[in-house]
Amino acid sequence: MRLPRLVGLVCLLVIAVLTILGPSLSGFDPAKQNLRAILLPPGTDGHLLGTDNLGRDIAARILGGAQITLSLAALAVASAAAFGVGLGMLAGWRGGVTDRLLGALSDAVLALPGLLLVLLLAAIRPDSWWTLYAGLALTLWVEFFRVSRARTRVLTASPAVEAARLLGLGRWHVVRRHLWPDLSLQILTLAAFGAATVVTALATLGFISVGLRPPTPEWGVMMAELLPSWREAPWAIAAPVVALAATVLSLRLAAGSEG
Amino acid sequence: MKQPLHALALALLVAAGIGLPDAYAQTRTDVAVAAPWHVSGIDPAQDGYTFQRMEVGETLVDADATGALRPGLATDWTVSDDGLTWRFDIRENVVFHDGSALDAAAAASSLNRAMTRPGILSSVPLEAIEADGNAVVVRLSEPFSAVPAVLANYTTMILAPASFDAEGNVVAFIGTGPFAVDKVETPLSLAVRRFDDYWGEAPAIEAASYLSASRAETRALMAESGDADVAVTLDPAGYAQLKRVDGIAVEAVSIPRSIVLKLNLARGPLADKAAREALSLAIDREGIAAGILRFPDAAATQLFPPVLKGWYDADLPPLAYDPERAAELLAGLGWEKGDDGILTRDGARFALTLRTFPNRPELPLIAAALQDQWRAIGVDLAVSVGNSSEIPAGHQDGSLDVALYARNYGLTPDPVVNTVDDFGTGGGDWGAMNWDAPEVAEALTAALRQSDPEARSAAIHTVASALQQELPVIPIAWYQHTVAYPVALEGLVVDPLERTYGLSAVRWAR
Amino acid sequence: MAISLGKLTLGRIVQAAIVALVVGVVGFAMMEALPGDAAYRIAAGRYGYDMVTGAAAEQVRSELGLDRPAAERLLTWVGQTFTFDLGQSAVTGERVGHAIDHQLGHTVELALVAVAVALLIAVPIGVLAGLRPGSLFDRISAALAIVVRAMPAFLIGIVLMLVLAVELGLVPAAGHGHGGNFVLPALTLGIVLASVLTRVVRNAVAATVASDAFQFALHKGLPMRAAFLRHGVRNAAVPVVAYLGVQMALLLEGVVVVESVFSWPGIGHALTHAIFERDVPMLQGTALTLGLMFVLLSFLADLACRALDPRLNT
Amino acid sequence: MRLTVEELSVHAGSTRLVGPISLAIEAGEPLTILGETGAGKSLLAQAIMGALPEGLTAQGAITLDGRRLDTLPPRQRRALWGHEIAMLPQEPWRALDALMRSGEQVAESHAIVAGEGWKTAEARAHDALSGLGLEERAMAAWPGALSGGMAQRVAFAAATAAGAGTLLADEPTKGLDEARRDDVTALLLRYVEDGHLLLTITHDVAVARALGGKVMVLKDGEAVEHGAAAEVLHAPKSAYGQALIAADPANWPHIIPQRGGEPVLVAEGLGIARGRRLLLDGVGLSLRAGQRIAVVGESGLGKSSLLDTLAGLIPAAGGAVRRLGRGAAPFAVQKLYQDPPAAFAPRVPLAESFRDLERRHRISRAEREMLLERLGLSPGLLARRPDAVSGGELQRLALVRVLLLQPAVILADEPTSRLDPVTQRQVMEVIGAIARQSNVGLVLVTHNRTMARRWADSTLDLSDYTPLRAAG
Repeated sequence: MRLPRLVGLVCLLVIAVLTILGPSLSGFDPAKQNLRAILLPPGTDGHLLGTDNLGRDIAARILGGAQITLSLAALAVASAAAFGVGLGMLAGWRGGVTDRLLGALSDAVLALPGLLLVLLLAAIRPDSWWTLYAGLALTLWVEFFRVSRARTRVLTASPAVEAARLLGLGRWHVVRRHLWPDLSLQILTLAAFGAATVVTALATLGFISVGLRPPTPEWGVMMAELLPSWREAPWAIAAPVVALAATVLSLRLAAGSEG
Repeated sequence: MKQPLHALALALLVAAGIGLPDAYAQTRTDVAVAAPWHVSGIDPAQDGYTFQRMEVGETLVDADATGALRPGLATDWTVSDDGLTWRFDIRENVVFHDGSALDAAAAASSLNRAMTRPGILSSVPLEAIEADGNAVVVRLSEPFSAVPAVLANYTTMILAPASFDAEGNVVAFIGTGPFAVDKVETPLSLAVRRFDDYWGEAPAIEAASYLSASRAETRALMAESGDADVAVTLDPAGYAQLKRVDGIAVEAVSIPRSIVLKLNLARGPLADKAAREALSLAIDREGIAAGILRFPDAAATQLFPPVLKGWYDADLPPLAYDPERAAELLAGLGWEKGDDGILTRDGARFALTLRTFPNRPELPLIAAALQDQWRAIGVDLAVSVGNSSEIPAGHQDGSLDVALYARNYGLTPDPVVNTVDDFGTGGGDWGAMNWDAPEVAEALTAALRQSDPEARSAAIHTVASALQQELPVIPIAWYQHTVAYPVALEGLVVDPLERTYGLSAVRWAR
Repeated sequence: MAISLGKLTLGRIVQAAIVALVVGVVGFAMMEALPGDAAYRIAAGRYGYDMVTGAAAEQVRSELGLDRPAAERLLTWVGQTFTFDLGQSAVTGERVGHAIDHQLGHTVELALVAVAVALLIAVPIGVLAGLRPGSLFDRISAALAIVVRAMPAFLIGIVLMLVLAVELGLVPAAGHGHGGNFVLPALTLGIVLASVLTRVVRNAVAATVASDAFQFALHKGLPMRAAFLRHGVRNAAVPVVAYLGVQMALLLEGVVVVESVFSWPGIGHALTHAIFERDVPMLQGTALTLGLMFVLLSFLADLACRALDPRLNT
Repeated sequence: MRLTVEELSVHAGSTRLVGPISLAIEAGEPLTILGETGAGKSLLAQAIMGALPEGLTAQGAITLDGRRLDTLPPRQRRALWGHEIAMLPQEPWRALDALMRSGEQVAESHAIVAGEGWKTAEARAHDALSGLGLEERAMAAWPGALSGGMAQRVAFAAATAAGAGTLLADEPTKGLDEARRDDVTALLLRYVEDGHLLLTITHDVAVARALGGKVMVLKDGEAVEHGAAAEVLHAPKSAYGQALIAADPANWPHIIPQRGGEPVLVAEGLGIARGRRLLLDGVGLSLRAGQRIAVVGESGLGKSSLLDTLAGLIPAAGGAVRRLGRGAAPFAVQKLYQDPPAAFAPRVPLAESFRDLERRHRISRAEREMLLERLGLSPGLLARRPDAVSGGELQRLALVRVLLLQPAVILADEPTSRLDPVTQRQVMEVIGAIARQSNVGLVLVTHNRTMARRWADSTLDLSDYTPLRAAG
């Protein structure tokens, strides 16, 4: 296992453990405010990373945010992968009309800029997280679809699959033995990049105030809230930014292949 | 496509880190303004306030910084004994920007056209507006003492007849102000230049530009980098930051706008006065003012801020912060805390949804603070940050629980017009909801009709104290209007009524 | 499996038609499903939130005929679109077509300069890293690209504005009008694009240099520079250009954020406001234009690929 | 002109890949290196050229006309490329830049390497290519459109354009059919006759025989034979040398043709098409159980398409394919592939592929073990993944996999073209023997006419069925 990949996986593990332990780790309630102790520097009165512009403990909010952001990212990527790879294999395997139809559908979705789709969905139900999830998943599945369709098309024409079919081995054998081992590596890479895109997109949505409803501690919303006081308390905005960068960096390293 | 190449060269220069000669060295004759509001059209009914603040359009009646009325395009005005007819004498030798002269007929037609569009005129019982010789006559169906104040509002700006097409749509903004329109690029920018044939004192600066920058951080940075000379409505952090930058002066002026909580009294929990009082007691106004707004003395003790003389009543008992008292009041009403810490009474949870909107950066933050403070006394408040129009929509269809917004009581120099709309019978989109208070309605109509000062202030007093006790609307804080400008820009006066940026009176030092 | 030029063009036209339909219907259906009353939102957009009252909303409702059944309004919109009349903005009353031309011009200018900046950054770094894969420079540029990619565009924008406009005073911070305003938004967008483009260029160059064709060019005696210019560049350009076509989605998303940070009157800015102010015609107009712009750019990328690689247009 | 190499060896870190090898080449006396694929032959050429891939190092003295090359700094060593020493690549169609016209790739060597003006360079290139038998159309064509033979000639012209005195040819005839192979050999001979030095690396004994000069045979990275071509090719001393020579199909024993059992596969008036183009017409074939038919023809004539049509994978463009007797059973017609690793699921251990097959057709493990033993394969091989098993063993495993279904017909598409001569001979013997014992009809597609004559009961020459010929 190459070093960068190992480092990536270790970081991911650390982040996962912190996420599972959640806000209780910091000993503070992420929503508890103290308006007389706003923007405290790290380390004062037991606040590991200081307090935000409403006096809430930043460390607790980062951990709480991790739970929301990462679970949303995992969910969106998982469903996008399942949906995209499934349709990709179908299109690659069947070819002909199915392939063209699904290809046109993916092009249409691709033509609609991702953010627009998410904006529209988020605007329908401004405060529910499932519309965000649906929007993000809808924009991500196309990538999985295109990769798996291309690989499936190549593999179905390969001698190995032709021989398997001549030998009477069914479709599931081909998928389990030929398609999945080949695709799984690439899907893992795409998933890592997909998760990174979701995390960044949530931050952007938070910035144009379409994100989740207060007081949910979501990294993107935190950045938007803490951005105005970046000169007064640079460490406050630094916390979500570093958390986001660390997560995305470790995802990319864990994914291994060149991004 | 010269632009991109030019920009590319600049990008290269930047990459090479070569400093550009300081283009702003010699004494300047232009001023750039940055504010959050869009210039979505040139119709006074739409975003007209920007044209008034940039002193392009003027109204018959003007108001000074204290809110006292003074002559504008009308030199003086009288009212008939029965209070139904007002005469406004039009100022002599005033010229529109297209050179045409201002006369009573032009003023009357401009006002008649304004009546066809939503605006302040719709809350006045108007019969007709006609020109009579060199005066504009306003006929009413019933007495209305605030007609001059209404004619000071931006929706009643006087435009030259050539500004309108056949259907009354505005095709060009031809006003009478010291500055004329140079170029409008909706929705973000407006450029004006000095109008040399202005009837009043000619301004020192020759040109001014207005840029709509919706992000508060951008406005603060533009002020600091010198790209915007006058940056308006800064967010608390931006204001605190610019205070520390030398060469830049910041001012915070309390204006007749209050941050209030609108309550729907038809909702079970909010019907009892004691419950509303408890909710008010649970609010830490000093904490919000100091922590979020960064102006400790912005904490509201009553609805009307001190700047509204006559309406602010010093001897009204101030609103207090006493969570224990609040808990006792709620217990007295039969609310007990459930295991999730939320009060319940005969099966119903004390849960409400607060609607607010992000255009004013501090509102979502205050909403989050209220959510936490009410939770402490067992009230579950959900916060929904959406579009500002969801509040009047909720008022009309009754779907609203609670709303948080900043209500402007200075739409007209005399706040009576707003208060009638907000607290008259049946309440108002931006005022009380399902609050029957006949004695307040009576007092308001009296204030509206009475011209005798004692009777009027007695009526106002009844209204103010009723609002303080009944709390149909819970005041949170008095709004501070913030402006930042270079020290070198002399003579800038910040208008608390937000009627003008005061560009005609400024000049650059040196 | 190279498809003929004719078929490709037809494919793209069909895709454009699909985009128009999807954007129109989906946009419309979503706007219908939005909570709250569209008339109130539009009134807030037009008359400012102080003036938004029940009366103002009623007037808007009757003026725009918002009480007509949804299907009827959609049909009128579809009918108009085919005659290239995108109707009137419900908020500003301006003709949508006109507003978009005006704003589209700004966004296209910004996008062009951003792509130029991205190439200016990505090509040199990508080539240097690609020529020495695994070197320290390669690893550092990879890590840097990943970190920049992780940063949301608005953070990059604010940092650039702070450093270049406020501290150094080199360029105007925001707004538009004179040329200087271009620099910061284009630079921000360029950096966002370059963060991904650098890796694509690096991979393309590394693959080309390791290919048999390049090795043979060297073995023939061609000096490194001549071999790279004559054989390296074209072969590396094919995947880069193909990637540029797909990457337009990232560009369009960046535009939405960068335009709101720098108050650049582009189509991205108009899009976010159209959604908040529920300005249906404006939303559909901007979404349609963004979608078609994307289809056009992917088509141009296809053509560029075919021009570079003869094998594609058999 | 003289090239000498003393004690040359190539190392990957601490492990020695090939050598130490010493050799000498004079003008007019080419040296040909023979040996198994993967014995490190190419590394020798790359070491001499000074173009070893990253991570590999060479030791030993290399002198050209009295000048030491191995001690030269890389920049000066590279300056010799094209001018003094040139290398002909293994797969020319991959070595030519797909995005530049063929003629231009030769002209650029004249212009840039040899330093002639572009005008004269283009004329020189044109003369060189027409001298090698390429028409105008080929010169202007993209490399992708050239046949293997043409691509090799363009590569040769490009490599020698700058007048290099020494040429290292690495597997110049790989993937070419007999006619094209002889063209390339003639080309190399002419290069030698012009007084240049030639080092050729090949696994094809016939090429070594044609080139003459000296021959060296490599086994496990060491030289087991080294001497004049005439001696080594006729009376090799080492065991491997003898096996190598014996493996040349020309030295195979003649087959005793057999009638075979009842017919299992019959095709009459068969039309073969790929896409819209009609490749072959009127093809007739009658295969009996246990019988072997060889199908020969130049590459690109449609051999593989014929096999796919017989296997029922693609529809016939005309005529019909009928399966008779045992041939009619399901899974009775099976296929063996040209590139053994490509016929198995790449990322899955072989045992799993076999287990799936056995479970699908309810075949007992014992049958598989018995077949493995008969084909001399150790069961332990199945634990590995395809890419960890040699080409020869994989092809035999493919045969086992097919035989598990007791097929009536096996269609073999150039099964040994990727293998070296010794393994090729073993595999062909095994296939022939098993077919006879299991009474299976065999159709072998190959471009090697000698092998076809020595191995099959009858031969079908596809050039008799090309549409022009059939129509004419």
